[in-house]
Amino acid sequence: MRMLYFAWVREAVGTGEEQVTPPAEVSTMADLIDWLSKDEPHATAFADRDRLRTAVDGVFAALDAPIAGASEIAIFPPVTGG
Amino acid sequence: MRMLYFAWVREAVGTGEEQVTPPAEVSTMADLIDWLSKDEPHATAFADRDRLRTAVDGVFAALDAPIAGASEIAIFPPVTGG
Amino acid sequence: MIRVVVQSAAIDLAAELEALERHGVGGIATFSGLVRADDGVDLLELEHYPGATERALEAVAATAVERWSLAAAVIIHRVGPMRPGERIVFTAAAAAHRAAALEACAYLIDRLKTDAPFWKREHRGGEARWVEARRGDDLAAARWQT
Amino acid sequence: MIRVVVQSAAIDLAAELEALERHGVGGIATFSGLVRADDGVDLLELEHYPGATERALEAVAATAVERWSLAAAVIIHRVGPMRPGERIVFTAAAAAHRAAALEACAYLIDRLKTDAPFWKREHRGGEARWVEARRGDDLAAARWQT
Repeated sequence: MRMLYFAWVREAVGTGEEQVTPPAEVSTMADLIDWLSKDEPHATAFADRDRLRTAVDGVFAALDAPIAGASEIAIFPPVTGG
Repeated sequence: MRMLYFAWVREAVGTGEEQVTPPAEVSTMADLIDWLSKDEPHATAFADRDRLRTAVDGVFAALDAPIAGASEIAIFPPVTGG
Repeated sequence: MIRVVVQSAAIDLAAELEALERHGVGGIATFSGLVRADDGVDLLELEHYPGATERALEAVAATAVERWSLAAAVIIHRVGPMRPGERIVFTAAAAAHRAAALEACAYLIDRLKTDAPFWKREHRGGEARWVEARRGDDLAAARWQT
Repeated sequence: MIRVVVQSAAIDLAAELEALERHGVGGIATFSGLVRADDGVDLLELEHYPGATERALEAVAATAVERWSLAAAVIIHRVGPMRPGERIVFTAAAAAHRAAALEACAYLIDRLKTDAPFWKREHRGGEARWVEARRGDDLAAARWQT
């Protein structure tokens, strides 16, 4: 599964992209963030869940969204375009 | 007093501008239109008051507006700009 | 900045926009009205009341600048003959934030439709007809009354 | 016509407007967002999520075309570094009547603020800071929910 990070999340994680292989019991976006947060720098980057937004295969998704079958997961701050 | 006419009112009166000298008892815009309507082609041009709009010295004015001291009176159809 | 022009020349959008952008604001909203080509009109004539037109447009622009704290308000209106597809009118509002610019731009075009002495005559294959006022224009202008 | 572009090049307003006017409609409303110069920012960077951004913008434009029966909807958004006074974003809506064009243009800019994955980083004298999301943007987008 390909992880993408943007803006200050990218800077906090230290990379904009990485491959991860979560275990089968990781079934929602919230589970995935918990699992990634077992180590630094992810634990610090993801500490404040209210400041995170996510997308599954390019579509905005809530923290309780299922991730089964997803090939690309993105984690980023609230958007500030325009 | 200078009269100005625009759009189909101008065409119906047959001129865009004329000088008139109404008597003293002509004190409102409605009086003026009545007085001008004593002859053709004005009578026909001004027959339907609902289709007329007026201005006193360049400012939109209602039919009961006073015209004392005015130097320029305009009569025209509802506006259709933009 | 208030810029109000009634002109027979074509409206130069790029020049108008560049002038607006020089004011260093956050957002610029514009509206361009074009002569519609889809109802058989082959020529449109615009008549106006010189002097009174400019004063009416300046009053509309000044009210918008005051109400939305605009950095700039622009109204350019063409008069004389024009062809389908040509610009009749251009309004623009520049402000620090987008909501003010967007609302003010809508105000400028809605109010000028009812407040400024312009008259349209449509030509279709040699026949000319004065355009009747639209009730919708009065309603659009009335929604800005506070 | 739907035209959605995410680009690092400057936005060519005149070219965009000419393309819109070729659709022969009655009215074109536009909004241009500029990098504000008045709060000490000397450079603005825009980051985005390639692919997802374009899909989000296309969805916003398609909804506007459907809802207001537009002849055209355009969203151009810049990414990368830009200077105060430069255009970040341009939205435009073309329709037969002005109310549809004006409302749809406001919709395009309000929705893209919340629906498209862009992030701004402001630079002031060598210090860089990610811009925080504004609650006002959520409220502006929410008013379009039916």
